[in-house]
Amino acid sequence: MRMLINVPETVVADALRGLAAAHPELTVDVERRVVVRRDAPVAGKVALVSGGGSGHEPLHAGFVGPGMLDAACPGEVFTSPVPDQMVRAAAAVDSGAGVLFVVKNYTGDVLNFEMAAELAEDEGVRVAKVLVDDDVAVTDSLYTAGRRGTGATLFVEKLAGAAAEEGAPLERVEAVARRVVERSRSFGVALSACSTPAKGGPTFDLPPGELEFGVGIHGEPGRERRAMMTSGEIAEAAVDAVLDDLRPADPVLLLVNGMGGTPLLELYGFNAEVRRVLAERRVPVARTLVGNYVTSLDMAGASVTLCAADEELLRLWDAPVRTPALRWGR
Amino acid sequence: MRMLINVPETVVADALRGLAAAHPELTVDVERRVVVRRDAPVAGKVALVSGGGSGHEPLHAGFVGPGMLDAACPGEVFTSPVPDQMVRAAAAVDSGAGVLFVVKNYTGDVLNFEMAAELAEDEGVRVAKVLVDDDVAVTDSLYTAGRRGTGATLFVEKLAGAAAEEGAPLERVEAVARRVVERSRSFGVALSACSTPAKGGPTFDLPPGELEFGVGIHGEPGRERRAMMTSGEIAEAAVDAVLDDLRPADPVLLLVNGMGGTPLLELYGFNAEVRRVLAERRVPVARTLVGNYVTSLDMAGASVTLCAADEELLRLWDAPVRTPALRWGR
Amino acid sequence: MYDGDFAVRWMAAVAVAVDREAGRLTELDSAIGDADHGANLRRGFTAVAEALAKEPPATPGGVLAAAGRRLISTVGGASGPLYGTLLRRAGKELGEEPAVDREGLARALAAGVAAVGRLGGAVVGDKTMLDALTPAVAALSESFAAARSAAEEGARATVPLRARKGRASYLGERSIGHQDPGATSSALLFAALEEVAEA
Amino acid sequence: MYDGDFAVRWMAAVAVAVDREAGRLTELDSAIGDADHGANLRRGFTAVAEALAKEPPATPGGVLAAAGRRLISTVGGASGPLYGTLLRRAGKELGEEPAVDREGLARALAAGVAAVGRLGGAVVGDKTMLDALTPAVAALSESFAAARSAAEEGARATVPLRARKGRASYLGERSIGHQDPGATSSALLFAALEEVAEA
Ligand SMILES: Nc1ncnc2c1ncn2[C@@H]1O[C@H](COP(=O)(O)OP(=O)(O)O)[C@@H](O)[C@H]1O
Ligand SMILES: Nc1ncnc2c1ncn2[C@@H]1O[C@H](COP(=O)(O)OP(=O)(O)O)[C@@H](O)[C@H]1O
Ligand SMILES: [Mg+2]
Ligand SMILES: [Mg+2]
Ligand SMILES: [Mg+2]
Ligand SMILES: [Mg+2]
Repeated sequence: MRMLINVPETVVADALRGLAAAHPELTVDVERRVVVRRDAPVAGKVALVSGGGSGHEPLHAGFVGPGMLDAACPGEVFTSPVPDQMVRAAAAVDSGAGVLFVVKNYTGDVLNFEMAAELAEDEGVRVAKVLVDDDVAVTDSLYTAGRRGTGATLFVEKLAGAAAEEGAPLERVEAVARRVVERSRSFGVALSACSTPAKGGPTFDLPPGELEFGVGIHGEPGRERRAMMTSGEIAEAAVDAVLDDLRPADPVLLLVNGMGGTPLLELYGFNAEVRRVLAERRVPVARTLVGNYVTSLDMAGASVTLCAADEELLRLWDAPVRTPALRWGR
Repeated sequence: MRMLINVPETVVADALRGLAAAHPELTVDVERRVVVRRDAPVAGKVALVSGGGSGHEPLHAGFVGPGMLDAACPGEVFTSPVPDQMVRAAAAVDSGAGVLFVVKNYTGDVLNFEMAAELAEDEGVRVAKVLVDDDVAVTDSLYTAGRRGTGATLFVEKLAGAAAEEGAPLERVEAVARRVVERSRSFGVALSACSTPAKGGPTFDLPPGELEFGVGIHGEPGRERRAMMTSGEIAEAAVDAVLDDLRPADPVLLLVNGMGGTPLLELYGFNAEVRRVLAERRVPVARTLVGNYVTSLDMAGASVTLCAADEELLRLWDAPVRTPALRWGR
Repeated sequence: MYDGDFAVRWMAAVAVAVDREAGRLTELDSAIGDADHGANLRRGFTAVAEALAKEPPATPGGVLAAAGRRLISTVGGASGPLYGTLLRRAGKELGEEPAVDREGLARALAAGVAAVGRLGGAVVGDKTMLDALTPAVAALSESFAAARSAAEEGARATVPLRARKGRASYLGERSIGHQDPGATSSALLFAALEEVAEA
Repeated sequence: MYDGDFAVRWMAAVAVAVDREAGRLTELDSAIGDADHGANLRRGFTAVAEALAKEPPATPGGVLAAAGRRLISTVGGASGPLYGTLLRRAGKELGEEPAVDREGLARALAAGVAAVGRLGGAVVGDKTMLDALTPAVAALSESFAAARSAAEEGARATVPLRARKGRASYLGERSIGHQDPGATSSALLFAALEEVAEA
């Protein structure tokens, strides 16, 4: 497998060096793997800390900055970070107003963030946690580790981040985050496997003419394999899977997310089909974001995330954000 | 080949529908393939029009908006647009202050924009043209169609766009664009071929353990094939190829550009190496942009573009921009 | 003598040939270009055939000029303006004549080829469509068959050449050993011409 | 009786085994997970072996607790906290004793396994490391060899199971037919233990 890397062992450290070089507005501790907005801790502000395995860029480090995360903890590729990182991040960003951990629902992330929360609280930091579990592909969640956290993470980080930036106290910020989780659902497909540096090649073989249906963002196979579908058919299946679980009473925020290897040209075309289907299902769309935001290295494929946005969430969405990967408003 | 498309024939139209749905701040004529900033023509402002084959997204349509392009004309995949599109775009954005065509140096783009300029002038629009030719991989340009236009296109569109937004007259805007071209050079490598919808598969075969050295952005093979190199070695080769041609007296703008299929994780790691090499060569970096901006569908690989930025260019770089793909400042 | 209807049938035959050979043209373009030449010409000549079927101009000059304009506004790429100019210029050269003989057609196409040379700045030997077009129009004063085989011969002769114009020139030495897609499609133009003339 | 030095050698043997088998573990994880289990444990046990080589605690309890802490702060993923808790809990259970017999080791590890169950919420049959760990600690009161073979048997027995915990559970039916990577690495732990004990 050909990758633009030095050696598999240093990919995360190399990326953090490159992130630091490109973004002077971030403080990057390459050694300890913590990315912090430069002006942290912001007096009186609740801080948001997230993290997870690397390989999903720009998530999470690309979302550090005013209006979104205060710190991110990147783990090894597809491996949740260790508690030490989160404790250090919490200490670096806590102004005394408390810290919200945004955790994607994977066993590894959950366990490591839990340990970190205990340790941080021992050090006197008030910690709240929100678990993101939006992936409707995982249906029988009683018999699994629960629904996975995928695209909705972006919504949680943006909306709770905006609430924190407005000065909301920890309980409010946590409540916003929870509301976003409750109101968000995702579904994804993969048209190819991704290649991890550790494995040095594709994480699974996909026979020609097939696709993986209902995938996560870790290069794992999907819930089922299906015969290749058109963009329009995939949009129908994905939107309907989401709407089966989420009957939005409000206009939605729509994220049409690329897994990394699908060209933007195709992603925009897919957005057209998703919008067509949503219109047919009479779901009004308030805001749309199209791009590679929650990726799975070079996996080809896409996911659809909807968040039923009440007026407050819409206002928080439109609030200014200033991070490497998401940026608007003042 | 698995692609997230309906049929190859409609990929560009589908993408434009999706672009329109995601970006109400753009006016998208899907039928005629012209993307215009909604508030065009802006009274008294020189207008920038660019365009080229599709498959390089976000270039150019993703750069339409205040502070950058007034209109973009997307052609078929890897096929320059036709003169009708450019004439229509010019008519839509000309406020009377004139129009600058930003043209990448490919035979097709050059010929079609030339025809368009004649036709637009016949209709009373003042047209200036700037040819972007930054790719140093094309060395013996006397015996070729000249150097290709690649990453520097982003610099030209941003910097000339900022000059136009400030109210500079056509001659000034054109002069800025020319200065950027003179001061910008690029070099790229590919770690995989891309797959075009028309071909339905990779545009060339790359044996394992090799890379294409000195590639453009159209899925064509490079100048030579080399044994696979590390990220650090590629950075050295690319930076040195650029510095052979461009001896920057000023701090540079640096674009570390992904070709589409290389994960952001790798791209940031590559940026670390590029910065290391630039530091070793004593070239100070004023600003850095890392991401997939001038792509070649799903090609894996990256390019390095440097622009020697004098004070005016630096000021224009920092000026506000508000487009789908590039956005900062007010 | 060849009239407007003949020119329409020529263009229709080119559309059929290009459609049939689109895969091969794209394959050739994928080796030393960007894998779109087949799709480009198919799009263009389909549009030409449709337009001519709907509103066929009366004269051969009118037909070729209309075909050229249509190519320019539907193809894009390098081949759009170049083939467009070839036909538009040839059409203008033929003027309002209701019909033309083979000699006249050869002269008009020669003017078109010269315009292609001026527009693209290429000369014979640069591994472009000119390598097929130039010998073909020269041979056309002899016969349709001679033109066709000269074009095919010219296309084949591009294989050992190093490209100096167009996208293939970026490949330098690596362009050697591949047949130029534009020269190949030019040969289709003259094969279609012979076919329609002999029919 | 097994002392601190014995525990250090055990952990070093695990590090060697995990390093040797990393490819296989990753391969198994790639079938029903995210292809990192080998790299995860290699990173973790390399760090453990290094730390213990530098500053070896005097007691077996101290060694296991230190190893567990080191795993927690270097591995990440699901296996980091789980294996970390296994060893940390077992180490705490052993307390300050300078040496311990096989029975005592079995009791301490049983406490560790129970803690893993509480932390991860899995039970035997969920296709996790518990499927190897649980029978192995039970058999350890018999002999090191029995523990090793029970672990290996337990790991093999995960093949026909449908995963209900961890990442493999997302695959539902598709997790059937693959051996669980965590159960496989657990078997390496007990193979290393037997190896060091018999040496
Ligand atoms: N300057 C030129 N003069 C004449 N013919 C050219 C020139 N540049 C390119 N061509 C022809 O155009 C062909 C390529 O056409 P096409 O693939 O449709 O356009 P593009 O190169 O823009 O993708 C080449 O094979 C060559 O024959
Ligand atoms: N809830 C759990 N309880 C016990 N063991 C678990 C649990 N979840 C996962 N595991 C074990 O962890 C192994 C995966 O470890 P690893 O690949 O290192 O972490 P991750 O799944 O985070 O990538 C699985 O094979 C399984 O044995
Ligand atoms: Mg993992
Ligand atoms: Mg082309
Ligand atoms: Mg071409
Ligand atoms: Mg794993």
